Amino acid sequence: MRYTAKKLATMLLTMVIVSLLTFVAFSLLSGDAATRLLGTEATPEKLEALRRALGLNDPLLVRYARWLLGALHGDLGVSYQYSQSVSALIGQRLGPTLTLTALSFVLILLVSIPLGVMSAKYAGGWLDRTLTVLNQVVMAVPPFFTGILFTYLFGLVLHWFIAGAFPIGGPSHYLGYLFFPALAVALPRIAMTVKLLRTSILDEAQRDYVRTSMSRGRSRSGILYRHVLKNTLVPLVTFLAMTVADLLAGSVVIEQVFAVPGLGRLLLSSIANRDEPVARAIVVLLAFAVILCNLLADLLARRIDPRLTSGAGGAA
Amino acid sequence: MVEIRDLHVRFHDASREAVAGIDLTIHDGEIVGLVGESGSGKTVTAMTLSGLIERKKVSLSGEVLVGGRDILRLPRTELRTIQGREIGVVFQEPMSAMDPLMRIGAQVEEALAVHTQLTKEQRRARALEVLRDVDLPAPEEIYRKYPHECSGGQLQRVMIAAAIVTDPHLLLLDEPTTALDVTVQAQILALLRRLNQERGISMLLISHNLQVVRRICSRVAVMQRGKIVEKGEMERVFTAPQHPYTAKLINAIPHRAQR
Amino acid sequence: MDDLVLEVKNLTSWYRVTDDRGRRHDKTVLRDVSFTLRRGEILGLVGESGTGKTTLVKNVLGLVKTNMGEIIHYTKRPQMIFQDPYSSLNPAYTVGWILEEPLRIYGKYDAAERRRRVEEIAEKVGLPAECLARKPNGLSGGQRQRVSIGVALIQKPRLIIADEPVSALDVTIQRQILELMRSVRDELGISFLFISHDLNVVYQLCDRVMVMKDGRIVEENTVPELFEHPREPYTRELLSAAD
Amino acid sequence: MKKNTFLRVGLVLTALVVGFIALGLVWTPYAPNAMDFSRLLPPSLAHPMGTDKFGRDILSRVMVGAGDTLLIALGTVVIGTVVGTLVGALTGWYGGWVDELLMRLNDALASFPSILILLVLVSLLGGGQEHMMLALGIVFIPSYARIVRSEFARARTQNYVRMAELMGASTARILFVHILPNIWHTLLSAITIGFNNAVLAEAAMSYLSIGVSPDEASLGYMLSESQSILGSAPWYALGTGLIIVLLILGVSLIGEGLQRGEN
Repeated sequence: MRYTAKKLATMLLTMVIVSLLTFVAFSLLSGDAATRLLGTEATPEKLEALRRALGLNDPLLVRYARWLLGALHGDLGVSYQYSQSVSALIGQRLGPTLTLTALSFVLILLVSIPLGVMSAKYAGGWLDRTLTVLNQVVMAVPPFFTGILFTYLFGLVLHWFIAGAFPIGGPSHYLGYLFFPALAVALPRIAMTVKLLRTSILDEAQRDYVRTSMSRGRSRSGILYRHVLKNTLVPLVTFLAMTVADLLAGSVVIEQVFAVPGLGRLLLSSIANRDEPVARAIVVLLAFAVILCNLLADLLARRIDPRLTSGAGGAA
Repeated sequence: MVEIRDLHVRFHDASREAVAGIDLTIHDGEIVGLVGESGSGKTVTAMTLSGLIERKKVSLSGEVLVGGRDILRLPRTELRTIQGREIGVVFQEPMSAMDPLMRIGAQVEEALAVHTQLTKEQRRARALEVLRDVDLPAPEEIYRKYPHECSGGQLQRVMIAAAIVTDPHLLLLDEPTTALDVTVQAQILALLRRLNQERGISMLLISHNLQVVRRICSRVAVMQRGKIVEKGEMERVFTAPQHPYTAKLINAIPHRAQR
Repeated sequence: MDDLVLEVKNLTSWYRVTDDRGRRHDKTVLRDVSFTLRRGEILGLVGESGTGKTTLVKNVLGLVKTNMGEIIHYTKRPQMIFQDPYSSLNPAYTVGWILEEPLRIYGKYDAAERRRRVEEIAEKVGLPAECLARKPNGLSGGQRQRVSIGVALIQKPRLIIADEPVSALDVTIQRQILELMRSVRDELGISFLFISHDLNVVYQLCDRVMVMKDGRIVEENTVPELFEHPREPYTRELLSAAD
Repeated sequence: MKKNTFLRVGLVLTALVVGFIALGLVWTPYAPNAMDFSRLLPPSLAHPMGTDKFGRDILSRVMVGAGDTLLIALGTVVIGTVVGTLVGALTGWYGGWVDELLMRLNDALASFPSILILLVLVSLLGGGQEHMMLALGIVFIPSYARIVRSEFARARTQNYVRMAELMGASTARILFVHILPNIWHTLLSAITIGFNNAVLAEAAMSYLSIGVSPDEASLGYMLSESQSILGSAPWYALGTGLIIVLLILGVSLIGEGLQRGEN
């Protein structure tokens, strides 16, 4: 338990550092928020009054502390662009992005784990050879290009969905629409995961304990499922956690291709319009999601591999 | 009784035969030593005897009779009924020969899980019993531990326990003490001798170290470049070697006599 | 004191360990180790793995900061031979290049002179000429140890520290390497600190021997004396186990 | 490298694509921005990739665009490799608090999806190819330096390095004469991955038309242009996208070939 507590502490510290970095970066970015809000014709006195009201003249660290405190209470400030509370704005757009990322992640798990295990089990077989080539090609295709291809093929030619018409309503409405963007983002990661799983299974299969189990009469697939797979879990879990960061990055772009009203598009528009509070909040939120996933993966890895928790960190 | 008759083993990518026609018999209850330097073919012989050699990569001829059945020609499924039930194997590096993510108890019980219909509790009881037989203090504790939580000596005892848990006819030991400290080596060899006397398990001890073989084997075979160059009673071979290579092996051991 | 090569006084070494409850404490590895090594002498150091032999070597060679105690070298640039013949030679270069590297670094000789010295050393350590053009992974374990000895000798050291140099080799090859080391001592008067867990090997090669247990020298004596009349119980136990 | 098909195919493919792009730097069938053709012509001998809605020859535009993409990606890799190798080698060799600090910084950066950092950096630095190269370089350095660091740290424990030290070799000599030849395979394949990530990231950024001015249009920007006429001129999108895929595929095959060649 002590270990988890220490890990939580480092996570919180990283979160503070990350949010501070973001806060500083965006404060440089947005220039003078007052002129943005009141337009260039506004008189200097009005601008100064607004700056004082919004507390823009306070030193950076004070503003950061005030923002952090507000954030802890769910108040992320007000958007310059939409003059709505940031948290409300994010709340509306959280659904599509979360669903999109979750759908991609599920696709990765469902497709790459069986394929990875099969291509390792029948290494050198026809499946393995085709997958090796396919992996290389799929990894070379940028997700947004896949998105355009899907839009053309399944949207314009086969009319399976109307490109650009995002269904209104809750996740149940737009889940179907999100299938193709999710697949576009997931494809390269599926290829990477299959490749990783295949290599780590084949590496583990060389290890001495496989030979020991064979000497006890265990069949090859018995050894694969009882011994080898578990030993490949740790590298797999760590890799999947890193993939979450890629998925979030991918969704920012793919939302543009499929006109999905998610956090990604909001982020792009808020950066373009120098809407600091919104942009800053989204970046911090996405970064926190990634940090959380890494922590989860880390704890899961420790549960799987007891060697990782021993004090001396005696990983073999 | 285990009998090897004119065994030839050649790896497809190799120029010469790894095993070039050997004959060896291990009578019930006997401990036979197989000595030779690296590349002599002693490990290939062990791998063939325990059915762990990859049949795709080698061409085999001759016979290896275990309980009257020639394991070279048995289909894979039938071979598996022998592995772990009639032949137990102990390898050189105990730490790497164990699954790092599986508790020791489960690994000791594996042969039982494969070959018997015993319930979980019966398997556990049997495992604890055999852990006690190999002089491990507090078997219940060791049962729950993971391999990295034990010393090399303890793990080698666990490996021996896991190999004899199904009362096999033959225990095959491939350099069992090489990775251990001198004092621990002596204890493991004493344990093997006791298990042989108490349970009558016949053993094939493979080693590059003639002194280790000399401590517990009744008969010994010396291998050089795939052939058995000398075979016989342990003391006779050690004191009056007939083949020059055996003599060379013996006087290569830094004896107290010469300085 | 004139023919002293190395002197170690009250060497004590420890390192910080954090146990799984996060508490830090110091684990002592060497306890008040003192010994001297004379010119042309082969001093054996015997003890089970984990008693601090490697830490002692690292301290003597200055590869690690000495915690407490004194190490006095009376000669320049001691050399070392490692146990694992496979990792002690740079796999990316040929044996000739590896043997020539110390001379290149020394910088005094031109290419021809370096070439001549490399061939001379290769011949002295019993390496066939065609090995020079090969890379280390093309050599046997025994040949690799000969290269390691060659690399050490070409720098004309007065002291060579051999950390289990033969334990990874077969018995017949072991004997040849030990004979090579003794002939190097006889001809060039080089001193050896010879580390091993194998008493038989020590018996055959060393003049004096120290027995180490849990980081402490429990007994030190000439080899014949120690093997005939061991005083410490631990030494007796080691002798009976190896017999 | 016996029958290392991956490497051979990769080299051939990359040579073809880079050759095509290099040609574009010196010669294009027509002036890329000249609008003197009829609009949305299908692919023909005169216009292998047809024309866009302004009547510009798509092939010429793609050739020039690909040049920008390649230039930016190469610039990124050069910055990243030089800085990354130095930083990785030193932290890997010396370790200690420098190493610790870099690792923490690396973890902090790793928690940002690279696109977010790029968005922020490009907005701060402003558009233009040089700034894009710098931003991509900065994002590339941590992951590459981490690989270099672990390679050097692992090599440092090898006995042949101890022997080099005992020979009196200087640190620089040990790092770059003794260790580097043993690990350049891994570094080179990490560089190919870095190159591909740079191409992908640059394409995504310019697709979102961030930090890109229309006359310096790289392939990503043209892809977003092609999307607007996807119905009537799909060959614009397909052609442009294909060039990117072939470039990345070629380079990743080289990386894979190197990785396989080594172990």
